[in-house]
Amino acid sequence: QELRIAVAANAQFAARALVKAFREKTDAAATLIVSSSGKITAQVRQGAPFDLFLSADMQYPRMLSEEGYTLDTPRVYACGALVLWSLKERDISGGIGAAAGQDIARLAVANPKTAPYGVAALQAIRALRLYDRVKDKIVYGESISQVNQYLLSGAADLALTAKSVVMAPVMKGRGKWVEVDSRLYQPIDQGVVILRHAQGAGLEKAQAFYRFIFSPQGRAVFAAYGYVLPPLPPKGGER
Amino acid sequence: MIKINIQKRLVMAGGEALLKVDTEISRESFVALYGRSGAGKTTLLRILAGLLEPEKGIIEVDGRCWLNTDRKIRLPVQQRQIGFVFQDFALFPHMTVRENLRYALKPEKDPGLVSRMLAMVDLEQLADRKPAMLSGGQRQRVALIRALMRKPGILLLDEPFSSLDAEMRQELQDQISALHRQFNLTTLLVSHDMAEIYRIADRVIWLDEGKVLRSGPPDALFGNVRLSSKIRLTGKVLRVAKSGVVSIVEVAAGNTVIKVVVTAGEAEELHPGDTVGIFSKAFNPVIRKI
Amino acid sequence: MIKINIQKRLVMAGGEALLKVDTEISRESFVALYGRSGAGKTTLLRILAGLLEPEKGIIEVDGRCWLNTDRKIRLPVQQRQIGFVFQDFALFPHMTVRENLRYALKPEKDPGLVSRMLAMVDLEQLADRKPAMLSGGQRQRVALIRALMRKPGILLLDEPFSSLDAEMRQELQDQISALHRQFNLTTLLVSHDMAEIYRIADRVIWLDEGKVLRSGPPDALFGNVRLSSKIRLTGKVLRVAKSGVVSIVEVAAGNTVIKVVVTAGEAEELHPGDTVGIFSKAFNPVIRKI
Amino acid sequence: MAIAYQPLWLTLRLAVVATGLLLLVGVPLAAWLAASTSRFKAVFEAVVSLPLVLPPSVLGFYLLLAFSPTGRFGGLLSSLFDIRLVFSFGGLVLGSVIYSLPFMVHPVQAGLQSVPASLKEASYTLGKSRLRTFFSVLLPNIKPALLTGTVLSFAHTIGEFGVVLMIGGNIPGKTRVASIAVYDEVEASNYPAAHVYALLLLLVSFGILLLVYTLNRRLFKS
Amino acid sequence: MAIAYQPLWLTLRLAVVATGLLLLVGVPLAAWLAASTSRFKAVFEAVVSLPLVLPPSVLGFYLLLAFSPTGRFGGLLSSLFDIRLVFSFGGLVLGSVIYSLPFMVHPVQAGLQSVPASLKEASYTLGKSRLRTFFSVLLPNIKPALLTGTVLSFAHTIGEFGVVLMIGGNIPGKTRVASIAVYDEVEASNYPAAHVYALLLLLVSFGILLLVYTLNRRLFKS
Ligand SMILES: Nc1ncnc2c1ncn2[C@@H]1O[C@H](COP(=O)(O)OP(=O)(O)OP(=O)(O)O)[C@@H](O)[C@H]1O
Ligand SMILES: Nc1ncnc2c1ncn2[C@@H]1O[C@H](COP(=O)(O)OP(=O)(O)OP(=O)(O)O)[C@@H](O)[C@H]1O
Ligand code: MOO
Ligand SMILES: [Mg+2]
Ligand SMILES: [Mg+2]
Repeated sequence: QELRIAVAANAQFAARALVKAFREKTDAAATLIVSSSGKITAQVRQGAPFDLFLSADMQYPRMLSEEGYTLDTPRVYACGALVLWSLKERDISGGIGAAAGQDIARLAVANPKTAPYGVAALQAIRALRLYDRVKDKIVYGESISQVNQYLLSGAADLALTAKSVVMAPVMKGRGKWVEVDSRLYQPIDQGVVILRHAQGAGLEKAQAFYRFIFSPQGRAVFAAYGYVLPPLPPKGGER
Repeated sequence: MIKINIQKRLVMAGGEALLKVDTEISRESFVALYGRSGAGKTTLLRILAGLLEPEKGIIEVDGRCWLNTDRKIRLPVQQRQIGFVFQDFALFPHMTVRENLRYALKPEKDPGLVSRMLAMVDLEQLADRKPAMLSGGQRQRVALIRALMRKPGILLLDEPFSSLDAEMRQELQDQISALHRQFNLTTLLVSHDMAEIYRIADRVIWLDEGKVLRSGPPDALFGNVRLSSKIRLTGKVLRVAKSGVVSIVEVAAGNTVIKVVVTAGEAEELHPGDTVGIFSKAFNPVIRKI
Repeated sequence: MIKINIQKRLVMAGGEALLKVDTEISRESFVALYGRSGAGKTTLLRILAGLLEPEKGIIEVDGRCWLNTDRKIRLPVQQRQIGFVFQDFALFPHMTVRENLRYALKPEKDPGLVSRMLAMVDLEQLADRKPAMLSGGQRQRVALIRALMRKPGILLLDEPFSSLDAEMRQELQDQISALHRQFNLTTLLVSHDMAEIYRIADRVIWLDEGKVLRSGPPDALFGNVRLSSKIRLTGKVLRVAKSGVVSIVEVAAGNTVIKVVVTAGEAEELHPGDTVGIFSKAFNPVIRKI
Repeated sequence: MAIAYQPLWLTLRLAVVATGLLLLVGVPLAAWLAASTSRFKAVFEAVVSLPLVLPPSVLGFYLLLAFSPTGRFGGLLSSLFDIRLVFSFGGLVLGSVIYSLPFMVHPVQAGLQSVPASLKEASYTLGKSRLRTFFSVLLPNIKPALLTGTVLSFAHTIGEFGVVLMIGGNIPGKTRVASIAVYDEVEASNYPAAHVYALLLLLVSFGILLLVYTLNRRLFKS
Repeated sequence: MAIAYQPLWLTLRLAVVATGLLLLVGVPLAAWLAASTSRFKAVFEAVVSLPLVLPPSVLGFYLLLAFSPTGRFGGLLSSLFDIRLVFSFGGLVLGSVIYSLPFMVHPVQAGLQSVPASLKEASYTLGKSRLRTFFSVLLPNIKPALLTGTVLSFAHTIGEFGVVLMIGGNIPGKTRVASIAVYDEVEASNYPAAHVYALLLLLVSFGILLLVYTLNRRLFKS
């Protein structure tokens, strides 16, 4: 049976590249199941047949691990970076402050309740003391993907999204973006865990993929998608 | 033998009233239910068929209990072996005439019956039509033969001839009479037409406001004096016209208007709308076929 | 004056046939449409009302063109100022009797009319009932007065008396006659009942297989002679019974059964079901109120 | 656990307005379809059902494209009337109406097709116009079908969230309806709050539906 | 751009099976409701509509809890019959049936209520059982309502994705239906693929609906 990897929406582009590279290297196939971290968590609790979970944060995998649905404790595989994105030609070099401008009617942000990138985005806005000036322009997307849809459809003028999105091949050349100063928000640590469902041969495959994530080749993929890489543990992540 | 003893509350034109019928109908008799509109004829038929339940009552057919409200017995409609012709025909709109008939057929019965019945009422050409495409009288005929398809023991007919022309009406009356005898049916017919009742029924139950007013053979009931060469007509006064010293009274009696010469004194007592009897002492009728 | 000249293809019981009517009806006349079931009576009425369009035809009423298929003129039903009583009554099931009547009322008309009409047909007590709770005859009466509510110029009646008992039937016939005169109506009545036609119509159009077979005044058409102090009844032979050297013939005429003594030779020609006329030469009727 | 009641109010408002509009739009459309003898009738009937076969959020996505001020339709509206359909209550209403249209049209059409023609004809002979006949005779005679259409539309608008989520932007007090609020709590694994919201939504809806059905029986009986 | 046809097949299979089951379950339920004179009828009617008022994925969440082998119902099924309803095709079917139930029950009930009582009575007097009468007389006379119920259920099952996503788990070849596939492409901002899927879904559904409506007209005419 194929390896089933549940992945949070923002990491799907990097994960796809990872699966491709993994297949080229080991000839082992893996299936991605893209969903929100919240849904995946709910499903895993009810016995979803997923082997590996690449979450958008540390909170969900930690919960699962505490409740005994995982084989180990979560480990950070990448740290997300926040970017400000615009389709139109406009000056956004000044960062989020551009959202306060007259020409901006709508700023799309992920819902902090359901998406870690939303939490980070609001932290940044607040840190810049912009909240009161832009709060009436904010529209909330259920996930990073919906934030992207708001921007790409023209419904929103600006969006705060994940850097991994704008680095994805499908987004090449679509508008312009600037990185949000990473000091304005808490790092978006994204964790991975092997789930209890992985057993026997499945477990071996899951472990192989897990190792691949932390291999130099795997790390290079995440780097290419704009993630900040966590420091390698002293013993190289072998388990 | 059918024993009926039922009670049901009805709201009649004249306020609430009780439909209360206690009567016996002998097997193989042809009974007409007669009475004013709203007297309870349809209701009685529906109770017999099991489509309506009386508040209280017993129905026994050939010793078998069909209904006993006290003992909470109620034989389902399906097992009563009846044929019912509804006042509104109740043909199945999604089936053709033939399908309506075939549906009524018992599985074991011969399918040729459908064609024979269709031929009997002169509807072969319309066999593949839906009821919506039929005239009123055609629908009535279909409803009639559909009720006969199962050769029921008791046939309940709710004004089955009301939309038929005289000729067709007579033809069907004869056919029902024949079938009634042929299949040893017990037939109950709701009808407003005295002549019709006279022709085919051997007993009349005259309902009025839910009660049996009178019952018996038609000629006894309709109170005709059977005296040869004597005539007694009832009718309504249409007009009273002075004509010299006498007056001419026009009376509508059945299908005829009769003019009667009366004296001025007699005329004063007569007004349009009065119901009158016309008698004749010296009447020498001549009969001629037309 | 109503001029009708229409053609419409119908599928009759005997195969396809053409409904082809070319006739004139004078204003304020009372015309009966007579004919076998399926002859096209309802269809003709519906064409007049504008509910059905003939393939080809012209209808002109008082010089105004209601229909001209060549010139593609077709006056909407609503503007034809007609009253129509449907064979299936077509009462609005969601409205009470009173609401059905009120709906028909023109806005400017006096609302007292509803009560007066209800009283006329003896239905005041049932005014607040839904049609489903009425007997067949009660429904028919509601349909009839509903059609009269608008005091239409032309009244189209499709067997409006078929489910009524003799008494109610006669009463309503009289009332319609009266209304017909009072409001200068032109009335077209579909009926199977010769006696009924004789009583209230002054002209008959006899349809057969879609064609006008005959038309004219009822007595000419049905061959009645009106002579004062002379009686001529039409009726049906019920029974012919030998009684010694003579035979007694029972004839159903209207609501009466008459017995006539005939000779053995005469009796041979008479069979049950025959339509006969009864004449009297020496008839000295006595009239008495009852 | 703080429960915000605002989304609930918003939902009820949305459901009432959308159902009202659906009655206004769907009933005439159903009447037209029921009466139509056009050769293309089947095509129109199929088109009415189409909004259903797209997943709500995908439909929402396309509506977003259409309504967005940079889109054609949205641009036109925005420049001509200064109406913005995205991220506004108006947009939610329009989106819900489009998505729930088949729930109103189909039952009502089926109901109209079952009314005996003679009732309509009788009304015409009584001099009543087509419009008057439609309202006074046809509609009252398809009460069960109208009720079905109304209940389905109403309930569906309450529960619908894919379209609403997409074109609404989840703005508190403006476009965050109850369905989105429950969804958010489930997504956030905040199950106790989700349970409370869901229960509230169920209770309120159940109350309304019960009222509707009970009233309906009463009215029917009299 | 590789288009996987498997989700489309899966969707059609799901829609056909669910609609079939809905006919089996919904029509008798509708018949019972139409005939019932129970005082609690309004309560049952309201309950039937309730699945609608919860957002699909929230309903899906509760179904997930109910169906899961650790839940009561799911545990019973799993221990007694070894049936697993979560993350399986069977679960999708059951979820869709529950969610689409009102779309079948309500129109059919409304249809049955409009059939004149005399038709049923006539069939009884012809000696036909209630069951025979129901199938031979009542059902054929509510064809428009049955069609409405079938089309709404079918289309809704095709487009439904909230429940299916939640209890199905989006597993390729097993529970990834077309609606989820389109949704995934939209989520991945892979719009060209989304357009193709959406168009395909629309075309196939349109084709099926058109066929249904055209056949319906044919059958009606004859
Ligand atoms: N909608 C229709 N389409 C085609 N033919 C029809 C339609 N309705 C009735 N017919 C046929 O037209 C003929 C005339 O029907 P119509 O209803 O006018 O008869 P009628 O004279 O009123 O009969 P009845 O006295 O039985 O009511 C009948 O043979 C009938 O089968
Ligand atoms: N469902 C009902 N519930 C209560 N009363 C009813 C119902 N149906 C009819 N009635 C009333 O019961 C009385 C008898 O009705 P029924 O139908 O038996 O009369 P009928 O003798 O058949 O008259 P007709 O000759 O007019 O058909 C009428 O006054 C009618 O108003
Ligand atoms: O990757 Mo997410 O769903 O935006 O948390
Ligand atoms: Mg009756
Ligand atoms: Mg007729």
